Amino acid sequence: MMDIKIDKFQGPLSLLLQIIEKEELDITSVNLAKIADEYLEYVKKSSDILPESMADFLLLAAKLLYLKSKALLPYLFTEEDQEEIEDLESKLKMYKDFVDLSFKIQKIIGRKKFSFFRELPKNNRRFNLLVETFFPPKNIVPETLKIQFQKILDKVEVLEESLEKRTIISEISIEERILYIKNTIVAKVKINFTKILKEAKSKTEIIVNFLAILELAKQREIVFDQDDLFGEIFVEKYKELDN
Amino acid sequence: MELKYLLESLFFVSSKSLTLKELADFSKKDISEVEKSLNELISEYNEGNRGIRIIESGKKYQMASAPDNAKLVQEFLQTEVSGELTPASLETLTIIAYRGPIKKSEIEKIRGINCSLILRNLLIRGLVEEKASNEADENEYSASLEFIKFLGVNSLKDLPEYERFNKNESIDKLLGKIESPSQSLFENLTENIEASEDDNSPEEDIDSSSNAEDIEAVEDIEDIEDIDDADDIESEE
Amino acid sequence: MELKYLLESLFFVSSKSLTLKELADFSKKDISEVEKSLNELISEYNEGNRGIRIIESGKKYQMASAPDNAKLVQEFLQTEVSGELTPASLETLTIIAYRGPIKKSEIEKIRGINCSLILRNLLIRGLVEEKASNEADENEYSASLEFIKFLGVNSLKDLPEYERFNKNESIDKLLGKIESPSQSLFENLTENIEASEDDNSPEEDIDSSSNAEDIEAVEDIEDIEDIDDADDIESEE
Repeated sequence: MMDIKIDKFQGPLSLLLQIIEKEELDITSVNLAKIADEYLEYVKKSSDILPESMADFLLLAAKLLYLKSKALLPYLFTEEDQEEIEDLESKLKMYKDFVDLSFKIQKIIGRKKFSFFRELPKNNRRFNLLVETFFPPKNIVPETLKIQFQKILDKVEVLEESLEKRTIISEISIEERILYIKNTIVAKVKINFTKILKEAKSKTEIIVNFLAILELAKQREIVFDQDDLFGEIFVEKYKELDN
Repeated sequence: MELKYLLESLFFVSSKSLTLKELADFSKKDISEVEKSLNELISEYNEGNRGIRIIESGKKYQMASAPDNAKLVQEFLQTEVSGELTPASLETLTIIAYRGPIKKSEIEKIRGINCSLILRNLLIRGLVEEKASNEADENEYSASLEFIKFLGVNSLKDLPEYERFNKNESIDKLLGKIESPSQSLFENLTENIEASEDDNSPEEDIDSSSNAEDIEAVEDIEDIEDIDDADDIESEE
Repeated sequence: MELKYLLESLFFVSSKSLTLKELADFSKKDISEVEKSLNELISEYNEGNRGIRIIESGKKYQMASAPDNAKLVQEFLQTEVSGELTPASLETLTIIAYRGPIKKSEIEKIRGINCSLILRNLLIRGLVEEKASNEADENEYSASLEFIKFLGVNSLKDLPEYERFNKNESIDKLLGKIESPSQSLFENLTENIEASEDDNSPEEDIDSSSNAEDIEAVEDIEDIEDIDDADDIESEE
């Protein structure tokens, strides 16, 4: 396992940038393809990634694998694909520019040369120019405050709900999915690819399923079968393992 | 920086008048030296026809707006405090009315936004009051007596739905006052972001020697790992 | 009295920042005239080595104490300013400073991850401001005067390489054309599958683990010379 750790609020690009920098590589699509596996390995093992950010990390993993396959089988790819690939490259470069700037900002803050506004006079008598010290708004009655507080409460409850929902989200690991898909195939011999994806309850799960299947194919545990172009894809157990 | 301009900074931020002795203490210079610089600064301000003056009364010195501009300044100050409240001010005032005494950081957790300016305005208008809280570090805000009177109630408890709003589970949870699964989440939401520029706690002086490196509050193992991260990131620069 | 010095009076007494329009209204003069006087006043304050500055962000102006006097002013006010920001907050803040006003979705395009929680933290801390729009996704974020004060600069223009990144065609192009983090490759895949509601969507992610917020590793505190193009930030001591 590589010795990279990311702040929990830093995203997939931060991870990618750190790998590239650790490997002392320039940001090019060729190099991005090279580090696809290292990136995926990190995403699979890391405890620094929040469950709710997992989709973003996996999405980038999928793009990197795509780059990798393009490097291996260039004739399968169109010009449009090429654009998408260059996009990732320039996107990462842009991100790096801002990260570099943020280090400069950090140094400026580090000087601790803060400015301050004026303090408010404690007695509210501002410069003895205003005789009064109480300036009520015209149209406020107790009912105004009640309505206003109810609105605040509604907002707080929405925020709270979304938080509590998030705490119980369970993490789905690629390993768990691999095991699940293996078992399903053992039981059913042949399964419908779309069906696996359909069972997913969230975008993260879809991507995890997809990556799990790719991983199984790579480990030669499964093979794909497709009758027509754009037809249904079936996933089967790799034959030799049947012996 | 020239001592004269250090004095200028102190006069500017200060809400009260300052003696020569105080100026010397805060600038950490000899009284005689401070006196000389102060006189220079006073000439610089008062000999021109400027908008700010340094006035003296009983050996105490203070910045003030120029008397020639008094009329327009007064109009300006009047506008600052009159008229209807902005939605943000009304929201803040409401929170203070039902939940006061309440800390600035708590109001900000509820509203999800910094409230320094709004609190300033509510204080100037005399709608809320600021008091030192039990926890020495942060002041608390409550509705002013004038405002309660203005609402036509005898006490805040007479506000509609006072009990329900004052003791509200969702808000207590948000503020971390009762245990809940998400409590730590809420706490973390705002934990380290209380730049306390506004709480003028008389408590501790800034330890100017403490660089940011020293500040890391290590709470548990996980933090220690995170600190390693930071090192990694930094070292790659 | 000269208009310039009338503006000086207004800045001095104001408890908040002022726009050109407000200055013109209160001084009862033409905007063009006020603008000229304002620029004169700003030069008078900011070009010398004085104890007071006029700082600006988003065309809002306010007087503030000189950053070079930070240490003693801070002691005088008995206030503490936390200089800590996590790498993620710093990244987000930097993007907003250089590219503001900027939408949340655009920040997320640059960072490749949801930024709701980070934005909430920065808003509560007052370092960024939110300009509300009818559609919440259209809200725009910019650096606040609090941020300017925090950095000790006069305006965002003093940031290293500000012009280059603020007006940048390739960034504009990239922001217009690159996909947001959670859609693209898999978009087609997922829309056919009618994935049941996606409760893992990274929108408004709130997290359990911002212990990371505790970290700050600022190296070379005094070492601004290291910052390229930052010469203009360093004022003569």
